[in-house]
Amino acid sequence: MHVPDGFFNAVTSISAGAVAAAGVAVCLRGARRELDDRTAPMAGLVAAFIFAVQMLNFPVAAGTSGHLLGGALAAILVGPYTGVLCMAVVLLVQAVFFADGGLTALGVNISIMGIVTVLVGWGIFRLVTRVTRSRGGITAAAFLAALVSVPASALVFSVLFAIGGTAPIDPMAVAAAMGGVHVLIGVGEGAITAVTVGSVLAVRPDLVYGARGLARPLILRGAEGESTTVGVPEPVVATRRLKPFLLGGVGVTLVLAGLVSFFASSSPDGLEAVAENKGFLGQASDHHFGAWALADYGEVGGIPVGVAGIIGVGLVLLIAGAVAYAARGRNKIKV
Amino acid sequence: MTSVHSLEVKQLAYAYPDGTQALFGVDLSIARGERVALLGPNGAGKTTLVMHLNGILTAGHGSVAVAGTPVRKDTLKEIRQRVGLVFQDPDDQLFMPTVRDDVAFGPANAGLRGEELDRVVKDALDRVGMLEAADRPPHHLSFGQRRRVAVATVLAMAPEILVLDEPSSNLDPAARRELAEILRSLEVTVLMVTHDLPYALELCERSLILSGGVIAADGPTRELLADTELLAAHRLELPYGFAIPAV
Amino acid sequence: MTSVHSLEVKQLAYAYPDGTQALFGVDLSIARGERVALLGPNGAGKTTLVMHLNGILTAGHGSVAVAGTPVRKDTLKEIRQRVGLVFQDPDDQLFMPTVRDDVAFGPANAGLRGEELDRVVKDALDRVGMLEAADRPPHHLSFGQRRRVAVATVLAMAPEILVLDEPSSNLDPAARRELAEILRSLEVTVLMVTHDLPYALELCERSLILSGGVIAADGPTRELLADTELLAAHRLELPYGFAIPAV
Amino acid sequence: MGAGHHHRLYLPGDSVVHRLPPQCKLLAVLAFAVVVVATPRERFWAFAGYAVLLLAVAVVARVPPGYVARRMAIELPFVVFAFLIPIIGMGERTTVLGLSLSVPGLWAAWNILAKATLGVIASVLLAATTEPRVILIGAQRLRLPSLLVQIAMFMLRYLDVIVDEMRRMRVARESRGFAARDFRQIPVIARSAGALFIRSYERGERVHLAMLSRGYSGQMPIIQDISASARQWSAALALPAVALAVLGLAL
Ligand SMILES: Nc1ncnc2c1ncn2[C@@H]1O[C@H](COP(=O)(O)OP(=O)(O)OP(=O)(O)O)[C@@H](O)[C@H]1O
Ligand SMILES: Nc1ncnc2c1ncn2[C@@H]1O[C@H](COP(=O)(O)OP(=O)(O)OP(=O)(O)O)[C@@H](O)[C@H]1O
Ligand SMILES: [Mg+2]
Ligand SMILES: [Mg+2]
Repeated sequence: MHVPDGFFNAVTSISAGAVAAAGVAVCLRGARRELDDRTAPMAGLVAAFIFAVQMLNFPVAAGTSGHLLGGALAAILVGPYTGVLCMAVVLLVQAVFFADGGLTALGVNISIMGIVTVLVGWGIFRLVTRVTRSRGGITAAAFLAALVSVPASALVFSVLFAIGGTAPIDPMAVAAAMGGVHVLIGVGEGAITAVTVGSVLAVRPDLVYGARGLARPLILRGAEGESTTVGVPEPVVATRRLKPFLLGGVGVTLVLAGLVSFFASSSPDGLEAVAENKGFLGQASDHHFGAWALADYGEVGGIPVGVAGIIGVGLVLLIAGAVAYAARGRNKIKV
Repeated sequence: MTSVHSLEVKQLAYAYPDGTQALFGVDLSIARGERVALLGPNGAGKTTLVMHLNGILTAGHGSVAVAGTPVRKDTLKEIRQRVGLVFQDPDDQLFMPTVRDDVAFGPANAGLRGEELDRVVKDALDRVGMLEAADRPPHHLSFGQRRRVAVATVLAMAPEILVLDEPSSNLDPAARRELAEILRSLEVTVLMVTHDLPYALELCERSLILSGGVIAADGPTRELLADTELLAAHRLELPYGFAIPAV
Repeated sequence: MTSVHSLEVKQLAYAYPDGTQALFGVDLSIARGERVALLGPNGAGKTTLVMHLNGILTAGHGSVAVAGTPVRKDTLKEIRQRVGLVFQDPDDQLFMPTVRDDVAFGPANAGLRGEELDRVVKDALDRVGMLEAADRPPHHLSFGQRRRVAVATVLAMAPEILVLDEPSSNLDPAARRELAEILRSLEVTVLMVTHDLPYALELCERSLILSGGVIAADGPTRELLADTELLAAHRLELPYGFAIPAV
Repeated sequence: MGAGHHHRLYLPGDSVVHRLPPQCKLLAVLAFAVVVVATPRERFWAFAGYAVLLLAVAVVARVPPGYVARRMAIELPFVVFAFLIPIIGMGERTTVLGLSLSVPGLWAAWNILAKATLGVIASVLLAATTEPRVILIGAQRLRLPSLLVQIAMFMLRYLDVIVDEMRRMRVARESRGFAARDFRQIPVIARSAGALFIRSYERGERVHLAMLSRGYSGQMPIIQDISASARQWSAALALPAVALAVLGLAL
């Protein structure tokens, strides 16, 4: 599903780039609180694991095969914010090092395969685990979350394709084909995710972000062999992060929908504003997302590029600011 | 300063995340400049104890202090600069793409750069006899070579307190002796976990026996090793053909 | 059958994919039922040699034969059933989710099932004193415990030829002796890589010294260990406090 | 798999291209991709010009054509898709060799194939002439958020760990008489896949602890620093600049 260069038109690519940049920016803030100084190593490890299992193709139906997307798995293991970062890094590495997925399509890829799968997967996981928190319940939740996350991602792809695809194919046909295959892939994804989460849960429950906080009391032995029991200091458990995350998610989705449909009507072909592009590029590199943003805004092809870019960046800043503000407020109350 | 112990552990208890409790209230203190051996059967909790000394594991109960500073989240940086830890498994210790980078990692984090960094790295590698391997990837070395590089990574940081988890295992006999010479030449506090009782006797005046997650004995190495009954109770024994040499 | 050697290696040379050549023409043969120690400095090529004996590495030049059968792609299955290999790093050996599964893996592949499989697994774990850990994940054991389980996985396969790469390292002294007793009680051919010269003397009549990728000496252990000059030339030496016991 | 993979990505060499600082090359490739994607699809000559440009870079960097061709296999699924577009596409139709094809579909197929192929080749050349670790240092200099760079660094590092663990487990299985022949062995593989995750995770954790105990505090120390001179910048940016000129001519 890695979208190459030239697959979507400029506006879609730019808008998706803006969404991806916004999502990643929000998650960069959130992730630090999820895993503290373990963030980078643990996220790196999960990213590597997802990368490795993404290379295992499993047969789905006549002639097609699918592979793990991994968004739900990442979210459950390291939390949603870090999960998005993992996926973004996997896609970035694939695009730059392996030429898998176009550089100018990075925004689309991160939005579809990273943000959407993590959002949907984590949302469903939290909903199910709210009902049951047993080990079986968590495994089942992992299965469901992964199962649904794949067709959801395919659906968003189809919508994007209908709006900004460069190939003249009936959008409904695309949706039907993508949906059918991806429900099957979802089953595979669900099974692998559930087995992995289940086995981690069995021996290292503390590693499953979605299932934290169960420790037994300790025993002390004296010189005469007598023993006393002492309590364990309460671990700092991170819970109830759902709300800001969902808020962020809703915001991101709104931008995606809004931006894309707003510009969908204007013709995306032709290059008429090189100067404008240049101005825009210069502006973007001063911007604190740096090259990241640059990569996402890469596809510069339509008249509205400058406008789209500025609106995009403005929205990104707005969302990032709002979420950061909300998060900071929560932190103050907690600490 | 004499009253401050280099290492002080009080009532330390710890359980692994899967529920296995490994330490059940350990008490020990080591004075500045002492060389102490930590003996005990497999699974006694030696590695678990050692991992607490620079805050890799966090005490479930009890406390650990290094040179008077308690091991806590906010003191970790300082603690880790003082305590150098050689892991039991060298694969856990080496992570950079080349041996040189790996040895340079610690000093570079401490702010060394350029020629001085080079000199420190060379010196450490030379001490363990691995200078020619400087540009090879660590995971392409033999096991014993990896252990030597692991020791070098810690020597390069010039810590005040050196904690070694079975440093002599997998070393060839000459390297084993050379390591003993290095340790003797350094004026630092040493805590060495080992199953090699003659090595403990050779290097350390004092020994501790950890067994079942608690300290079972503490005294001069020579006396502990002479107490056959005590040793046998904790699965320790002198090897065939070895006799405690007269002083 | 008496003329067929248990292990026969001829002119074996090998270079790792990164270009490091580790073996430069090794010749050795071991008779059925012999117990032989393989000594040598770090990086001599001992592990590399041992990996050829059950076809994990494939000879770059020369040949390896086990009980008369050459080690080749089509004979690998048979070879691996005859040769049991205990790796230097127990993490290389253990891969299943529980200790029991891990020990059962080999015999189950050989076709054992049900009660018999159970008995074999229990027996092997009991021998190394790890029966209580049967249901724990191997990677959650202490290093020495993992080494013991690694030995058990091989014992459970009842191989004709046992190849051990530094089996005594990281074992507590009692376990070290128990392993010696196990090896003595088995009537199999044993090739044991070790840096523990007293252990070699205790267990093996004959020793080989591998150094720089070639066999540098081959003879009765007692004689080799008495030759201080030979030992010193290959970074070997008897430990402090150890004297070769009179027979 | 992966590690072998990413080691083979890089072809050691000492060409001008190899020596350019990574941040210059990254930006050049990115800008080049932008120009390519922005080119209207009917400007055939422009695309030919881009291809010649990439060929020139490959020659200067001494990257063999066979290598590039092999790495382009990544594009295959989309090539198949591109060939399908004219068949299932909508709109005005034309007949080629007895097949009824959609005209907009043909245009779309050409558009995707040309742009995707050029993008892939550019990325392949970048990866072939720059070590992965160095690319990341370059990305960091381009102010990609450092947390992302670090995650990527650890990812590369742990890929080795995971692949190594996979290899260890395979050797261990095989030396105890296991041979994966058919689907009946899948449960064994699946069970060890579960164990693989925990093993790699825990080894990664221990490695991380080792880093902490040597003073790691969330930032990789910069042991070698790479800065770019104005000349190097202009050398690297020549690629997109010439591409832009080609585009100008084609318009
Ligand atoms: N990661 C882990 N998870 C769960 N339990 C563990 C883990 N590591 C060790 N243990 C258990 O904790 C106890 C103490 O282990 P530790 O590694 O400290 O022993 P040790 O004294 O170092 O032994 P050895 O001499 O074999 O190295 C053992 O029972 C061991 O099985
Ligand atoms: N995977 C590898 N890739 C490249 N070179 C290797 C690899 N493994 C080992 N070597 C090199 O091959 C040589 C022999 O290594 P080997 O592991 O056989 O030594 P050894 O005798 O077992 O040493 P030790 O006593 O330290 O275990 C060494 O120089 C080592 O650096
Ligand atoms: Mg230990
Ligand atoms: Mg070896």
